[in-house]
Amino acid sequence: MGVKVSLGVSLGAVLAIVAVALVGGGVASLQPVFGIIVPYAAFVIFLVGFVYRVVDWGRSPVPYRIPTTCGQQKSLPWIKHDKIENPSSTLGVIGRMILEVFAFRSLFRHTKAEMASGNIVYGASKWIWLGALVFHYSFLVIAVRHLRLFLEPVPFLINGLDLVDGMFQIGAPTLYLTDLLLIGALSYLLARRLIVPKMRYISLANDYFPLFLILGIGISGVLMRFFIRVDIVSVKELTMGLATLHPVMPEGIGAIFFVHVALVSTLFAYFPFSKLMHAGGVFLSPGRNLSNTSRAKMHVNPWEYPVKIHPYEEYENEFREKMKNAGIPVERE
Amino acid sequence: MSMNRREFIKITGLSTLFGLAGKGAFELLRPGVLDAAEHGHGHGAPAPEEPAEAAIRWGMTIDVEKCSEPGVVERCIKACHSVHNVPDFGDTKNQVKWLWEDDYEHTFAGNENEFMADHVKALPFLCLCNHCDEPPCVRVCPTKATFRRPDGIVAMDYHRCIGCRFCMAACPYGSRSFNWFDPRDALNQKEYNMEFPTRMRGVVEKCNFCVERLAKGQMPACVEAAPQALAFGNLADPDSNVRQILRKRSSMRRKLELGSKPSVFYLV
Amino acid sequence: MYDAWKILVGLAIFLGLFTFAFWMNAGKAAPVPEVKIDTPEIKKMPEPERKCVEDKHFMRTTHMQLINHWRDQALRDGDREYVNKKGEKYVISLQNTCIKCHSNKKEFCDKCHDYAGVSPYCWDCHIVPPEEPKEEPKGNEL
Amino acid sequence: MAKNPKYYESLNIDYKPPRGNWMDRPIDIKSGIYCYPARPQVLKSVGMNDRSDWGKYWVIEDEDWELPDDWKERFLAKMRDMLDKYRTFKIYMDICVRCGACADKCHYFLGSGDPMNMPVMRAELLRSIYRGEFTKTGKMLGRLVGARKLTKKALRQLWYYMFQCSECRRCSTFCPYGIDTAEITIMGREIMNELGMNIAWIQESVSKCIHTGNHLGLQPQAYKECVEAMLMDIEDNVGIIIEPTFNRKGAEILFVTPSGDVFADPGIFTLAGYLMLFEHLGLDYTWSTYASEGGDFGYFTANEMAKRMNGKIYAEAKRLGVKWILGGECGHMWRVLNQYMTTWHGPIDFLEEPVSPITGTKFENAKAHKMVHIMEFTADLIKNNKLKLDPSRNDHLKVTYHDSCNPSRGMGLFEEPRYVIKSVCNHFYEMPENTIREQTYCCGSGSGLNASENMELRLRGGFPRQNALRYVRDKYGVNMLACICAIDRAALPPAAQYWNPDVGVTGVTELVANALIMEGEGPRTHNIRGFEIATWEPEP
Repeated sequence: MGVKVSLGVSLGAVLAIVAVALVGGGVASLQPVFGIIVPYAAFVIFLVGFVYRVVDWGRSPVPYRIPTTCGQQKSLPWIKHDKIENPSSTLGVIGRMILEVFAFRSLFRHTKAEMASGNIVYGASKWIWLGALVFHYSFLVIAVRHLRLFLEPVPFLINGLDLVDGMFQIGAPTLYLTDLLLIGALSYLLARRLIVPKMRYISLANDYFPLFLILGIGISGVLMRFFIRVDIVSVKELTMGLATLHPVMPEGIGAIFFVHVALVSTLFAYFPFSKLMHAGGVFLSPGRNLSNTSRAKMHVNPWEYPVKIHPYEEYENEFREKMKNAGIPVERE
Repeated sequence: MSMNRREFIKITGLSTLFGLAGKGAFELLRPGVLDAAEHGHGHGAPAPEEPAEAAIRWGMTIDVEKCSEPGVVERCIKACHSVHNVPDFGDTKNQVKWLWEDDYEHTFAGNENEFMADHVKALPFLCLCNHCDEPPCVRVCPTKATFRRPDGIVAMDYHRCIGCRFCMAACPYGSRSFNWFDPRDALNQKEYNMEFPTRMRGVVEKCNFCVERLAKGQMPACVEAAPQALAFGNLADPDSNVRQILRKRSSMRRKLELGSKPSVFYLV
Repeated sequence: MYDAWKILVGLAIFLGLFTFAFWMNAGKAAPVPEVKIDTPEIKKMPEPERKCVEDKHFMRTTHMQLINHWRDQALRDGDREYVNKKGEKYVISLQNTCIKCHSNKKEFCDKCHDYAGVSPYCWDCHIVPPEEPKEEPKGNEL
Repeated sequence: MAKNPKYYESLNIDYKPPRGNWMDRPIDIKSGIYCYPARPQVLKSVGMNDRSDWGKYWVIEDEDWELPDDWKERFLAKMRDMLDKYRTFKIYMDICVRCGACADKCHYFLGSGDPMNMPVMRAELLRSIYRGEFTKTGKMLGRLVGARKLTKKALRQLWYYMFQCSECRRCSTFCPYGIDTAEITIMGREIMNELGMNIAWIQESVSKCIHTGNHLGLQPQAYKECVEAMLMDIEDNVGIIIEPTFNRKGAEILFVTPSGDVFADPGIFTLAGYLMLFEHLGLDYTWSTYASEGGDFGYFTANEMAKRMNGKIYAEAKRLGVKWILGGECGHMWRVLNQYMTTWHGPIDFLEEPVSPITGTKFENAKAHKMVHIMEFTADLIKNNKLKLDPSRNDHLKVTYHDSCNPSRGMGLFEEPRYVIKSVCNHFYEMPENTIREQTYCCGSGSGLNASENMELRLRGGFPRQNALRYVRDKYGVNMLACICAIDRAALPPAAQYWNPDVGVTGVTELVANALIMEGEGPRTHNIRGFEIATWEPEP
């Protein structure tokens, strides 16, 4: 099962979803299924699945305090302690986690190592950091922006975000910067997996699938905004129906909308069963979220049990004569 | 509304991005495509970039002596500014002007006729955008908000103006003004010309040779206000009114040495 | 579960964020806006002539692109004539064609724009026609 | 011993992985890369999951590894148990996104080009089994989602690569989620340990340590002799007579160091350094023959074994009635001490909070643990001007410092050794920044992989460190590599001999002792190694 199969299956799955939604969304009697039932079901799967996965992680304890220390430990008072990279307090851990979650601190460290005439040369390599950061933030802004379809009246902040995102005022409806950035970043992340041999080697179908899926969401959204227009007021009627738990199915919403919704629903439903759970996992990863204080404070392992340590008596019994001859003190002569 | 390539590029906003990144880069990637796309488009009119013998080149003549008659200058300026909702901030620093009055020395600064007749030196000169044939402002605009229409009018697309003011630096005639404040603050709402928009804060504006009036077959507002002093017509047509006037009268143009080829002629 | 307190707080935040819209809308109805086309200019027209430049569905979904296209056609190409799908001709002008009929921005444009969270920048330059004082909404009609 | 690759052959490393799916590749277990398997009777002697119930000795080259009939059940039961016991294991199995940030961070990958040595692939070996055996999606979709069943082939592959990881954690520094491949390796090794699948080099050491108190198997009298062997050298070269005590009750401090330091060159010179330093300070301390090992090879087999071995230190401290414990220069010893020891045995209420008897400094960071690192201790002495030092005695040395991986990324000990080295040497040069501190490389032989039959692996794994060393050697004329780990002192010399033949290896305390002006010392014309200081050229 090489790259081609992984790629084919991932892309094929996304295209199949598109096809089903196109057909189903075009049939009026099926529209409530694609517009109401599927989104609700996917959302419930997402919430329940996410919580289940996190709780399942929580059911295993963290027996030992073993964070990765990427900076100077807290030791003698005159040695400068790296409070963030090697935290010794909750505050430091929070700082480390904030950097990790909001700025992708560890990924920022990324360098590439290559062989050049018999030497390993290291180069700064921030593209993956930038690509990942741009992708995540664009996706966040896009998601938040969509709240305009789920809130009435639309809060000032959401409108403001919309204005900032469309600040170049290119075209009408205005082009969102995040749309460009999202699709650009996703294309980079996908191209990287396909072009870099190491990445191709480690990539699985479940790496390609979410990329294609989110790319599909982005492209269908852009198509709907700029090319295959739908009536946004009818769309909001539907989305507000969902958000107020009084679902309605307005007439005349184009099939492209159902494609978009089907892809988003797939993402929601797929999320808890996939690597996308890193969104929750990053908070729970003991490699980063613990302070390095196990010498200063005792960390308790709930399942710790006593073990047999070779007793000194046995040791002395075995070596007593030799110890006495060597002048080593013994307990019993 | 068929969607051709140029429209596609425009709608997705890419044309502006290419504009910012340099059309050259696009040319390198796909030589000829851009030109072909632009040339392919349109309503029979050649693309503005194309140097070709145009059928129309709008121009204006200003009879300086007739302008000195009382009230003429004021009437022209008022006609222009009220029809275009040009704000009056009341000071020169933030002044927004499409049409204004200046003296001989300022108007022809640098290439005054050495021994110009005294009475000419004392005359008021009406100044406006010269709608140059080789407009320097068009060259510097990074978003193509300023462009030269096939009929010679140097027009502005305020939607595209990003307020960088490169055009103001490039214009040798000071014909452009920047809106430091919201122009509506300096306009009387009751006196709005409802048929013409205002501008917004942060954009540059200037005389548009009344394109909106020309489209309706009307003369520019200033010409209508002082037909005895101003004339407007097609410089490309040898039999037009302006060409006939220019054949008879001697004229001056501002800063000819710069090679921008102004389309406004001062009759002295 | 271990570290239950921390994990549950985290999950509560997660659930709160993702169900935010449900809480905000709880108990609220969100009626779909109804636009008014009863301006004096439209009323003047005989019933059969009361139509926009294109059909209603097209205008609802695509008016912004049409206006955008008009802008370029009129401004950049100097072509101020629009021929619709039926072959009828209109003068391209937001100020003089669109707003002439739809002179009730608050009741026509804003209704849907506010509902959909769209803030077009048309009115930064184009002048909103003064509306008759009696049509102004009087306070909150909830 | 396997034939070492020629220098130029080793450089011919191709980082481009082959085409195709890794699951389809045959397993090519190469000699020179793997270590010999553990003998059943050794396992039995320490009461570990021995193979005695199916009993066969295990031949690596054989396709069939003499596994018991229920090997799968045993493996999976243990894996389930570990998943339930360690949140790290579960999360690290679940959240990897295969971003590739770790791919070129592993010294074994950089030295070998074997794509399975990319940390992400090492983890995928186990992760694929996790998916195929424990997750519904994996059971349903199989290879499509990178899942596979536990097969003998998978087991062989897992064993081969879990013993090509030195648990140095360099990759985890770069992982956006802090996934610690070292922990995955630890889990993998512990699960396989359930089937008696460990390596001889680790298991023999464990067995000896349980029995005699140290990995080398030195009986009490032999241990004492080894320490005392240095006394004559010190007398000759320094002119000081030292009389250390062993197993002495009532001493203030128990000193524990890895047994590697009492046995092999150049560790023994570090040992001499300890002796001289403590003598100079007049420290009330004792050695122990029972707790004569700081290192913990049990850590490379299973958690319980690690705890059994480590437990001797506190047991001895309690028996002797010392106030606190001082720990010598060692790598994984300190990772275990820092991260596990208090949790294993705590609370440690029979000892006192460590206070330096010389400076009065309280070591607050060791409040619960009661054990101080020799570098913390020495740095504090120097800072408080308690040592008379003549750094010019080290003037013939151009020193660079190798951050030993465990104290670096398992503890964060960066500044203390640097401060000490800079105080005792006039010529100190850092290696390139991508190879030091939290980005430091393993020596290539950590986590029990410093056997001799896997020399090719060790040299390949040592290449990135040696490559950085060669850089400072060529640029500054560096001729001495300082480190604070006994495995480093055992593993770096052969690697240096191979890659940087004119660079020596030393412990930091050896440098301290050479610079130390001791009361009543004779003319210091010779260093501890017995070479004339003026003309001495370091030998690896």
